[in-house]
Amino acid sequence: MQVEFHLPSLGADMESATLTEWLKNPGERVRHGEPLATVETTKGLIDIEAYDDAQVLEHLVQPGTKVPVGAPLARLEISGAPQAPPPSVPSQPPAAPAAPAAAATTAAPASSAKTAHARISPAARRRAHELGLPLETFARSAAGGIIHVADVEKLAPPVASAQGDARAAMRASIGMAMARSKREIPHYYLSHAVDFGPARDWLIGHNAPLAVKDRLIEAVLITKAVALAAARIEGFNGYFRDGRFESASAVHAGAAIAVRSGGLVAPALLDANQKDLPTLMRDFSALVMRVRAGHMRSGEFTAATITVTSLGADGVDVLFPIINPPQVAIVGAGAIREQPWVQGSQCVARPVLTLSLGADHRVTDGRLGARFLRAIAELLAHPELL
Amino acid sequence: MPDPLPDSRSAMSYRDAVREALRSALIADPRVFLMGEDVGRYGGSYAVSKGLLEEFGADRIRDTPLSESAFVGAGIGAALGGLKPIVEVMTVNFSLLALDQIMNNAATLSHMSGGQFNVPLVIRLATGAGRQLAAQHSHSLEGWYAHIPGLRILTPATIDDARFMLAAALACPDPVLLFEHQYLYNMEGHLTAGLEAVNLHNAAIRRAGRDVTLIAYGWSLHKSLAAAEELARTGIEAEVLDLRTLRPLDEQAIIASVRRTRRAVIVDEGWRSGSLSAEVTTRIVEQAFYDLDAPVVRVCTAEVPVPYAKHLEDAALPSPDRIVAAVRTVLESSGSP
Amino acid sequence: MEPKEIQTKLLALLTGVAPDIDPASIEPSKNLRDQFDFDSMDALHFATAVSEAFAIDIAEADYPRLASLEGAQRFVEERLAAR
Amino acid sequence: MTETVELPVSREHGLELLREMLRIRCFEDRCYRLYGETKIRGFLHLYNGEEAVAVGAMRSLRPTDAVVSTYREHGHAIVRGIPMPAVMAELFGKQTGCSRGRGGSMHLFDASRRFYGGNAIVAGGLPIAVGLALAQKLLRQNDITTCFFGDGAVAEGEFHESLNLASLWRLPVLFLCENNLYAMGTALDQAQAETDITTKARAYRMAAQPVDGMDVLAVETMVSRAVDEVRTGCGPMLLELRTYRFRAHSMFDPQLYRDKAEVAQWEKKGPIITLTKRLKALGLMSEDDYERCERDANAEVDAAVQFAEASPWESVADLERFVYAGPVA
Repeated sequence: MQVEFHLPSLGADMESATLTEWLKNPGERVRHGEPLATVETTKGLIDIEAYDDAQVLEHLVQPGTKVPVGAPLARLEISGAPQAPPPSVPSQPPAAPAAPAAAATTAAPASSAKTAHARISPAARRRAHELGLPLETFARSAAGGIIHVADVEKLAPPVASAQGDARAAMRASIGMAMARSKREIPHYYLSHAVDFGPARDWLIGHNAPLAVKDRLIEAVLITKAVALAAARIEGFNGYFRDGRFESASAVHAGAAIAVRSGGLVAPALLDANQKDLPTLMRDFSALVMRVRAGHMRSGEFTAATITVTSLGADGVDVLFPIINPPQVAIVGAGAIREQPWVQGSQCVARPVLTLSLGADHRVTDGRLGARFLRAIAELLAHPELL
Repeated sequence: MPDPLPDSRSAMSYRDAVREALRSALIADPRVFLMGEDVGRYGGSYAVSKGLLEEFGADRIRDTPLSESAFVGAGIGAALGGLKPIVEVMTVNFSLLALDQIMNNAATLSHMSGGQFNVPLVIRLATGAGRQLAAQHSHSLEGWYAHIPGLRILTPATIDDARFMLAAALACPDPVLLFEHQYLYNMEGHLTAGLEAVNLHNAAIRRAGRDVTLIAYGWSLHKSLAAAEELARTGIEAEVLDLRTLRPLDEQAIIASVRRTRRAVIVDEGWRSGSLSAEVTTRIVEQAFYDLDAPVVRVCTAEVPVPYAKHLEDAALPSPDRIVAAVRTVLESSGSP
Repeated sequence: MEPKEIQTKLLALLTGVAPDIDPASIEPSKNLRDQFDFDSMDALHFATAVSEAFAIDIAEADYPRLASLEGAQRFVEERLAAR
Repeated sequence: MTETVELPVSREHGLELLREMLRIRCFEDRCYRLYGETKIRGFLHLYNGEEAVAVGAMRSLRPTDAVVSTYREHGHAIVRGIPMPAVMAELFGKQTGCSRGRGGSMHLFDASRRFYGGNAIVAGGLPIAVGLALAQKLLRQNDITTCFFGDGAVAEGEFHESLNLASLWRLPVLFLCENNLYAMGTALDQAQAETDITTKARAYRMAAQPVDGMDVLAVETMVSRAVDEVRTGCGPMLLELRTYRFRAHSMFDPQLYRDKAEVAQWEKKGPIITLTKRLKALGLMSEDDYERCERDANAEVDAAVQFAEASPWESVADLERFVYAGPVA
């Protein structure tokens, strides 16, 4: 029976060796246990021995060449019954799953018995002091959660300083939230191209008889589709807090609105999945007006259970947005642009919208994410159902 | 006829309490025997085992040659062989010569053999400084041993614990190290009326308080109690927690107390770096971070080989004054209590 | 209505819809979207305001005519003239 | 050295000794191969050449006697009766190993056979053996403790402390020194001022004898006499079994410290060749007998490897099990 003779591992830390000399040439016989070749290792010359009585057929490696452990060195003809051939797949212990918390890492402090004080990090306590915010303001809104510096700064009163300072403060606070999100949330991203034609045609038809003030915009259709899909498919609507996902029954869709003084805010359109399009449009319109006027209601900030963001007509094809913690998903809507689209055997021009999803891999995975995006696309394909 | 146990409720020294513990253990179980340097004819380097050789004979009170590795290893072997040995290592300083047997055999055999061989062995060691014995005879290494999985580490600091911890240790199927601080042997006190046994799992609040938690063991416990009295005169009520067991640490007791007082001062005769107090501090930060009003403060031995001269040794070791000063810093950095 | 009057009216309508824009910084000929992140909701609000202020109907197809102040000016002048 | 008078042997007894030595030899050769294929990892110290010591010594012990070994322990473990599958599974790190995959080659344990394991610390086992014998004496059990160790251990403090304590307290310990002439890379005469190890034991008033460690019959005879004597309670004894290891100290050792000629010379008088030549000369066995014994040995090793391959890994959830035998918190 013909077999390949491989370079054996002679030590736990040996990766390779250089063949220095063949002790048996093609045609010669070798007995089980007899040296077949000499190799040079980090520790010096070592003879490697044949496992079975055999005849050397062919040298596969010439003296002087360095080969890794396991590399074939020669072909042998085994005489007589060989020892039990080793199974080909070396069975290694399964990759140790994350060691149970009991071992090396100590469990994150479970939310201990309700302590008199809200759980406020010392850094947050000092920042609140600097911003002149009494600690009580946090005690209520942080029931069970932990107050970090970012939470304090988010609710900082509008500072009357020059617009430059406000812009810097806003940018800094958004920056901190995004940094924390990137650090703590294991994002995965998916995108999906959609023929926006049907929705657009429906919208033109719907708006045609209406006065300008009653007309709908594309963003409202997309937001409603996302909200309906979020209500239908588990895992994209809610919060991830204290190590676990809390699904939210209501769907409050955060609508991303560019703030002229810099940055983006995403206040919530409450119960976006239940409202009809005109009502949703009115809410959306009022929300933008409040953002433009600069007096937003803090409640609207923290209510969103999922966020929809887009850069509008002059944006780009696909966004890869960052989740607003503690939410677990964010849907991006790219610029809708005429692009080639295969229909049957023809290639036609269609207004293509690319949807993208950033989601928390602690809660869902690519398979679920794909179902979610396809559900949104399906809804947009039948705008009359929105 | 051995004379009857003295009336256990009359005043006794810590040394008397340990001797009574040994006597009752030897009487209770024929498998129990004591082995160590000068434990027999000499009566024990701290006179703890005086009289036991005459009462129990040379088979069960065995003087050994100065071969720490061999007789500690023999203690392990005898425990594996079905006996209940109590090995006395004269002081923790000499235990360094038996560390290989304690770490690589006693602590490891049960796990490494897949649970086939447990080692029901008790090792008693005198520990600590304070008698001007200089660097080589004044070590406090409880923290080292508390690092090793497989060992249980106990520090009896009161007459009750000196009297009753040994029996509980002997009943334990795993190796137990009992550290008796040498300074305490002469301490006098009373056994608690009616007390027949103690457990090995819990720390004990020796003095209740609301403003700060003093966490200590061994001789440091008594220094902390003295500091607490002094603080009480200035209106500060310190809670004093006696750890009693260093492995496993009674985390619940530590965290519960710190949650109440919001401040912690740890008194540890070891050197600060990598000490037991460092471990206790980490557990507090891991589990009571949001309950702290000030960082944890530690009072440890200065990081020097313990000097011979008394004034230098006193300056190096934890003291009531240094504990009081530590409490003041903890209170200042967190506003009035 | 005089062109000057239309211009001041349009400026007032624009700042009404986007109070966070500094009127002095508006370049009449430049696209509002490029100058101020003017999104589709802002555009709709502006179109609504113009339609109501000048009582003219604006079809969706005409929104691009309102992309800049100058464009809006010309569009309004045309519609008023056609009336 | 023992007189070389021919010791009597029957066919049946001779073949039994040969079978046991071949079981060890085939097991160790397979381990060499399995290590090359990365199935066995860590340190591996093979016993080729010293089979006569394990086979000769272990036969005289009772099941209730205690045995303490070293890290070159496969031969001791197998001949003491630990099933080959359990030993091989241990080398694979599997849960069915005789130490649940936690000890590996240097830490094989079996409580039911009072096999108190190998020890990776040179001479680390000697104090343990003294303690086991102390318990046997105090509990008046009619058992002894046999302690295997190499010539390297003779340089350790624990060797001297243990021999003195055992002799001082007249404990039933049989110290078996497998002198294979090398402590890893250091020849005996590079490590010992006095290379006759038996003289060291006599310094502690302990009877001691050298034995030809390559002659399984000599080992069997001398050890059984020593076992009977120690069992009478006269105190400990030491036998210096002069033997030789044919393979490297451990897997990654280019053996710079000895030349191939010396190894070849010792291989000519190896334990298996010596016994086979003798039995053939006495007409007590044929080449067929040899091949059958070797075939049976290899079959047993094959089965052990299959068992190890098929065995499960221990669950990580059990990582901390057995650190303590009793409840902790």
